[in-house]
Amino acid sequence: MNDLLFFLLSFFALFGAFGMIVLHQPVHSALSLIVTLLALAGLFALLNASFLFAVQIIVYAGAILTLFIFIIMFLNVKESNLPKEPNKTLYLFLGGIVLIPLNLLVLRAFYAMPLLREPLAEDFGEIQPLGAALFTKWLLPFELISLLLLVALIGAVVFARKDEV
Amino acid sequence: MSVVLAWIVLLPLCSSVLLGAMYLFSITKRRIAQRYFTFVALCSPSVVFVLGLAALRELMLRADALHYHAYVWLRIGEYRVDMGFLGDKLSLFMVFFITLVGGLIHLYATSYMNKDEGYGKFFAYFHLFTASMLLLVLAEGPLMLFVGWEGVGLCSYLLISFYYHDNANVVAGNKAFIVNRVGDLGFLIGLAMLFFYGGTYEFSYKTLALHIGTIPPEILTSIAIALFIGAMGKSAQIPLYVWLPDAMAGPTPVSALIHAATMVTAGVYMVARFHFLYDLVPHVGIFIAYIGALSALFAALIATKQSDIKKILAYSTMSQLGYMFVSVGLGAYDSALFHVFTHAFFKALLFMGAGAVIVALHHEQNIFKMGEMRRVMPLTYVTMLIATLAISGIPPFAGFFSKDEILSVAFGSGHYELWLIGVVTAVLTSYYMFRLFFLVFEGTHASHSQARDVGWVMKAPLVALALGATFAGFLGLPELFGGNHLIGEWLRVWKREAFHLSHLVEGILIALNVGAALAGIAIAYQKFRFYDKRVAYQPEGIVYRKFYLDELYDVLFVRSIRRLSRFIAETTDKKLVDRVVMGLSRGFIEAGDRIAWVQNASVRLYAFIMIAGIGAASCYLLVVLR
Amino acid sequence: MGVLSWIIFLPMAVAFVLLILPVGAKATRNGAFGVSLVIFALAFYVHEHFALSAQMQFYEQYDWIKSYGITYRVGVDGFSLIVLMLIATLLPSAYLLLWHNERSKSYWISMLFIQSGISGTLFSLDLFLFYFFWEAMLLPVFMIIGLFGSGNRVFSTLKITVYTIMGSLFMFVSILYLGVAHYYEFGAWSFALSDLVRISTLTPMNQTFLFAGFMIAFAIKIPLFPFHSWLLETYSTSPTGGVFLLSSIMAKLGVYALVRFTMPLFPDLFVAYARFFIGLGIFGLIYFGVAAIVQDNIKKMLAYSSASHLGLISAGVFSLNLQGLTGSAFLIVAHAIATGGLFLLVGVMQRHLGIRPLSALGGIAKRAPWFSVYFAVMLFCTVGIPGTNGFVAELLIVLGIFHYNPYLGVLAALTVLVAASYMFWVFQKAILVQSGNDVSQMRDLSFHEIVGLFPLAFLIVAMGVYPDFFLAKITPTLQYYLDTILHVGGNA
Amino acid sequence: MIAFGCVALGAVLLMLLSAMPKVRMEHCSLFAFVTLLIGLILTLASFGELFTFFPLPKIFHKMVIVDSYSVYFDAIILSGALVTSLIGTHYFQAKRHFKKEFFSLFLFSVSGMMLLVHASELLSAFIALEIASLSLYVMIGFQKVHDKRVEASFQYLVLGSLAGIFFLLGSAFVYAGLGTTILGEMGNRLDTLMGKDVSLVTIGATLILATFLFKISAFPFQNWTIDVYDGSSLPVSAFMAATFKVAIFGFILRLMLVDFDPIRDTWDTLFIVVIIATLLYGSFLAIIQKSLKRMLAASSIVHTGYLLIAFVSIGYAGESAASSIIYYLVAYFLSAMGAFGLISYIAADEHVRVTYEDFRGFAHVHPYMAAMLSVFMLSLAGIPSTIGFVGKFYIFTGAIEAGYTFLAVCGVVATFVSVYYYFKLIALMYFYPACDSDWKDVPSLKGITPLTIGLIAIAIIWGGIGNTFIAYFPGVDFLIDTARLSYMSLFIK
Amino acid sequence: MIVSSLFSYVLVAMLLFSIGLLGVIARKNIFVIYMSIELMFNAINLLFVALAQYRHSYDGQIFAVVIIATAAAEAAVFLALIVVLFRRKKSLDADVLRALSQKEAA
Repeated sequence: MNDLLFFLLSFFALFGAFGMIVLHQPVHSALSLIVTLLALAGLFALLNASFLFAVQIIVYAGAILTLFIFIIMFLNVKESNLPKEPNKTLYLFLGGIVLIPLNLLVLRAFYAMPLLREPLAEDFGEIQPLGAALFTKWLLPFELISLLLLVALIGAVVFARKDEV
Repeated sequence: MSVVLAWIVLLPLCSSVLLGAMYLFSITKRRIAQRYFTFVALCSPSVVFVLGLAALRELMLRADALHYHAYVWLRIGEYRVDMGFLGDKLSLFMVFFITLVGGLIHLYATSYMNKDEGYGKFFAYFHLFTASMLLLVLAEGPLMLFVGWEGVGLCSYLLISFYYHDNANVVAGNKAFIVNRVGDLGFLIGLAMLFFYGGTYEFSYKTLALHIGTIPPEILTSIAIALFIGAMGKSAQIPLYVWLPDAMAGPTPVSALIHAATMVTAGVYMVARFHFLYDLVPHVGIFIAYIGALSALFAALIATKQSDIKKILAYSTMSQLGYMFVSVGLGAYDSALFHVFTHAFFKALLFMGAGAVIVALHHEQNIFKMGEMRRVMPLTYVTMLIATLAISGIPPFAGFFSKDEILSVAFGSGHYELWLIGVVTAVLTSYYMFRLFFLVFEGTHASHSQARDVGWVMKAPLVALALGATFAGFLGLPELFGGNHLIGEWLRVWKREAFHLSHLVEGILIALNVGAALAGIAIAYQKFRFYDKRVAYQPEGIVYRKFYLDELYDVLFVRSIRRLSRFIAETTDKKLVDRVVMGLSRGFIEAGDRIAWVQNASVRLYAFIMIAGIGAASCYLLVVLR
Repeated sequence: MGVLSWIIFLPMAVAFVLLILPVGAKATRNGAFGVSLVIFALAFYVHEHFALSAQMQFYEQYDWIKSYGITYRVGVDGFSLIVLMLIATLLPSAYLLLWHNERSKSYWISMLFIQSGISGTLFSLDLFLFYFFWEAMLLPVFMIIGLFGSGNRVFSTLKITVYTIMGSLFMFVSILYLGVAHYYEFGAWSFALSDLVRISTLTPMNQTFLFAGFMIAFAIKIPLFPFHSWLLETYSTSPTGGVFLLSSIMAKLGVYALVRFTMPLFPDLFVAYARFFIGLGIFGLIYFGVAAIVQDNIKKMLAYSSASHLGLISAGVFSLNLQGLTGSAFLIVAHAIATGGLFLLVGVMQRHLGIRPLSALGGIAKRAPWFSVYFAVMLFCTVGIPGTNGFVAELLIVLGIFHYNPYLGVLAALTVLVAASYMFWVFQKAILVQSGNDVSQMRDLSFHEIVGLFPLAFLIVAMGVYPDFFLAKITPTLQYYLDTILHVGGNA
Repeated sequence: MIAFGCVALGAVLLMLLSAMPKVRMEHCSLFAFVTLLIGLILTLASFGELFTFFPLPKIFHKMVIVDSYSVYFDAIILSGALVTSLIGTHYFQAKRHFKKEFFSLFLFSVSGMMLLVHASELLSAFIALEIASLSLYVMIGFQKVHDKRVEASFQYLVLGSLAGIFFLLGSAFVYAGLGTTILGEMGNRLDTLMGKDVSLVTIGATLILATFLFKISAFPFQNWTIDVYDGSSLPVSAFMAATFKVAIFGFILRLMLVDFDPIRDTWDTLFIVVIIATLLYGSFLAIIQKSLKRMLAASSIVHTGYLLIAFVSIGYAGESAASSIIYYLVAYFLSAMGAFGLISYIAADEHVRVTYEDFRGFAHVHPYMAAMLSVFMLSLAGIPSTIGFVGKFYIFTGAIEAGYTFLAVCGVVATFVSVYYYFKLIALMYFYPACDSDWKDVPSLKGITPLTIGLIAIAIIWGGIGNTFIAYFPGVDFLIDTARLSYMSLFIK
Repeated sequence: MIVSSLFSYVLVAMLLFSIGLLGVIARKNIFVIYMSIELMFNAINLLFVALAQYRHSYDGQIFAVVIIATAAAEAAVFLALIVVLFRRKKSLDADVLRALSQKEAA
């Protein structure tokens, strides 16, 4: 059952990703990206990371991608604004070749890793212990995120604001 | 007392410096009257002459040679070179006639150079020359001799190009200097070899003579030849003679002093000086003798066709020097020096007479434009006649005895071909000398009215020298006339097998010589005695062109070297060496321009490069990790 | 602060002061001249108190960069002494000759800096310090050539700078390598010459590379044969002062450093490659000499001639015997004086007549007798006429090389021809013969020019007539080099 | 760490201040300056002592560390920022485009860099990196009026986040391999793992190194440098050139020296290739530039090459190489800061591209500025009597000590190529007559900026010849010794 | 049991990651470039979460959380920048941004 789910989800994820990079219209690629993200949420669930499952759906599929599409619409991009990409496939091919060694390397490395046998603890993936870890051990990064977001905020303001100069 | 040797050298040096300073002062600041120059110019040589005599007397009184050691010139490790002077018979003999003839020429020059703007400079150079010449002959070791040797070369350069505003003179000067330098190169190499193979604590003739035996013979040969190359340069022997005729561009006193009496005989002196060396390598001596003989013949041949009075004399000098080398080559140093002695007199006399004529004719040097000078300048006529007879070897004039002695040596040594050459040369000599004489003083229809005789200041030295040219020979009467080679005996510091010729043979030889000379005179007489001056003389033929040797030298050395130089400067340096350097840098910059296209601000390209880099790294890791 | 440090730092300090003070060019020049006189006095003091031995004297040492054992240590021995005397004598004369030339303040400031750099290079016994001065010396020269040069000066300035720095950077690597080797062998950092010579761990391979590193630097500075292509442009474009410095001081420092550092650091290689370098030097002697014959630009001609002489000097250095070494030391002085004087005279000529090819000169002797007399003296020294120090030096070198190898000696003897062949020609063309060119603007030397050149002329003659007097203090040092450092007997 | 807190707090405060209308820009810059100054003082308080500790272990759980090493880097970064703000003042006032927020971003990025130096855990390091870079992206693109600015910002953003992603991927692999991301522990676990398969860790570390190479603009990742430096306004480029590299080195050195020490020699070959390529590429591009900014950017690539030489020789001559890196960072920071600062001071209007040609005859109009600029050029070229020379001396010595003589030679070759393009500027400034009209609008030497630049020039000279003659005054030795000290503090257990 | 095997997840993650990279280098469209970057973030998330399960520790998941936040932060800046660029250039083509190329500078 899990296997089937895994196959389906990962198929959707890859399919969506592929569509994202081949489709011409940004809107279409954004939509196919959503497919991927949802599929990934499913995979998170399979890996019993319930919190992330929620976050993925809410933040990514919900917030960020919506923001994308909103921006695209807001800019009302016409066909004329879109770049002509005649030899896209060639680039894809080249990139693929360049990427092979890295993947080989990584996969070979992981293949050597032992499969885990003993079962997981019952409550693994509950939100509560996650929160506990987040606010004890990982407090600093969590706080730093706030700084980061602050910077992003200012940046967005600076860029979006109209110059009066 | 032997400090006098140092003064003999030092005095002319000081006076030359003094004259030079006076000259510079007079041309830059305020004029100094000519008489002051004259005073200095005549004082110092006369004093030097007296000093020379004093030294000679000193030498007579004592047994061994005079030595004076001034200071250590150079000290390298355990080698030491002294600034020292040696006054033995040979050197003082040289000093004697150098100062004598030199002094007379100084006197002559005061009037010859009269009113010349470079008067002071001339005598400065003259004295510098005298100093170097005296250093040359008085030096205690070869190194100091070399100093003087190069010094006289320099002075001859300065004096030849005395009238430097005219290009030809300077060119002649350069030629003289450079050709001499070629000789000096040989001399220097010889010195270096001598230094290391006969290397002694102090580098002087005395010690060298002691150690000379330790040098292996083949080295000795090369040393002897190398040194002789130097002599070739100085004494204008084949093949390094080319500078001498051009050297006549200098004022006549210069030719008289340097290129007739003193400097050119330095080579002979040097060989005599190194007799201890040359005695050990007779085959080199033979070589020298042949070079001498050939030079004598060759020069005499050329002289027969020349028209410039001084050039003729120059060639005759060369051929007389050839005689001398024949005899030194055969080891008869004393007869050679005897000839040097006599030659100094009559050749100086010839030059000065010629100078007088030239002055009288307002610097006309072409003998075919002269003639009938007998009437204009009778005294000069007489003295010139004496000199001409002397050089042609007519008894009882000086040249006869010395030349005859050399010829008899050549005969006695068994080298008959040398003797033959000598005789032939004698014929030619008397021929061209009398050709010159008749053309200048006799002839008909000479077309010059404004010629006037020269002053007494110029004539006095002529007379003095004429006396010398007449009687100097009696210092070396051959045994036939019950003579005793005075000079020979006196100078015979070295052992040599005396060629004992029977009086009969000697008489025959003398007769032959005189006959040869007379024959030459006879030909000249009937050809030129009544030469009509209106007939223009158009020279032609290979002999007149000096066998085209000057041109040959020009092509061989001068042009080829200039071509090589241009090749180096323009091709090798610019196109090869520099191009490599600049090419590298330019190539680097161009390569930079080539690869700059990568920098095209395309995010995707940059990303691609990054990922490609990571891919490459992964490949590397794929290999490295197990 | 010993006398040597004074000699090094006084000009620098004065330069800074003058730089800051709002004084004009004239005051600066007078200041520079005064400093040079003071330096001469100090140098003379050194010479007087110099004990007759091969040891380093007036030795000073301070820590500089402790963490790498870099020290400031200076000293003189006989060889540096003679070079010191040379420089101390040359510079005042040069200043007198350049008196009118440059109206600019920065010119004299640079001159002062250069004087400091020269002395530093001369005295330093720590390789780091040496490199420091060696490079720093370059900047003022760069300035002088670039600012006051003529023609395509910027290009040639950049060229010589990059070229020289290239060489010295290779030397830099060698120095560092030696320092590291010392660190590995003795466990302590040091760049002092006296320490580095004790290194024994270098493989012959490495030694050869390091040797090459040093040699390239010096060969470029000197310059030896293949590394000379900066020479012509630089000499022909740079101003009189620049040429003077390059030809008669920098180049000599190259030879000096060759002896001071390369010889003790790599004695075996020094001996092993002696033949090669003698050959190179003699080749340069002939090559440059021949090339000089057809030069129409008098500066280029002199450039070639000085390159040719430097070939002879370096050949003499490598001749591995006392004659050769002494001769080289002597020729360093002689040639520095003569070429320096010639360049200065040419500078005077150019000041009056502007920059002209040889073919446009002639008949100067008539207008300027003093000029011609000095020119002749310098020229005779260059040609090596007896009675000038040039003769003594060339004689010694020829003897030395002859001692090393007779055939090479014969080649080296060609020097008596080479120089004469072009020098007399240029004398004839430029000075003597009246060739109808208008040289009416030519003036004779002014008073202080005459005064300035007099010491040079005097030295030329004095050293030619009584060389032993001048060699007395240097011979022990050279003997020491040969016996103790190179382990080749002094002579015989 | 207190300094970091101070700076971060200052940044937040400044952000709030800048919202107030009555606060003018001068105030903001002053505020930033004061904040940095306080931070620097706090840092220098503990400068030069040997210590190490984890602040508030209960709360931060060894995610940050404070030791002499990080303090040393703090000092460099803070002084760099300080100098930037000083030499920037004139520029910012001349250019009205700069808003008050700029300074808060500036402070943010400084705090990010400091945090990066202190971070002892990969994730925190990543966030610190992101803070620093994100604020830099914005600072670069701050003046939207220029295409160049925005495009530079965009380029840097895309490539930078790409690099960040590699960092994440790398740390993921490391985590997979080791199960922890805390620096000390990683080292220990790696030691236990030695002999077993550590390929995952190696791959991860390689990817992290890739990020590092990107940030210091080494070979395959260098292209952005020239464009971004060219595109960003001069003080920002100065800031980037001077401080960002320092911060990155601060982190990566710690990582390499403490944790990945056992597997470091895996990369030697890679590094040698990277170094040579970097030197070549930098020299090639620097020598053809006409614009000074681009030249400086390209030459900064070359300087990265030198730094990498020292970096690779750490393995065999650890102490001297590491300290030489630190020293060279200081040297380069001073020289580049001076050069950029002076040019920013000169370039009155930035529509004129600051090219070599613009400087023709500059020395005759503004001798002092020309002198300063020459000093900076000489120091960059590594001519003796400048700090750049001593820096190169240390680096090459370290390389030779480690047995990489070959690399030292490469560095030397690059150096004398660099002599050409640095001296070209000096030649142009001095050897040509002044073309009168050009430099009329150059401000005269007044105000804080020229003073700072002059001080930098003096510091450069002092760093080149400074020695122990003068007691109690920091000279060359002082810098190198403290560098050694900070290096040692890494290994206190 | 494929599912619980780490390898399969890594495989998927790496594939997603590669596709993201391809998007960056192969597409001119700024939007797609950015989406590819997001995609890569997600791939890494997947990796971390898988690792978390593999290691029985929450660290991985927390990494994922942090990464999501970071991605969001970048998204803000990036989108703002895209808006600016589009306003100026009226195009989404990444290749029209050539103001900084060497050709421009030279």
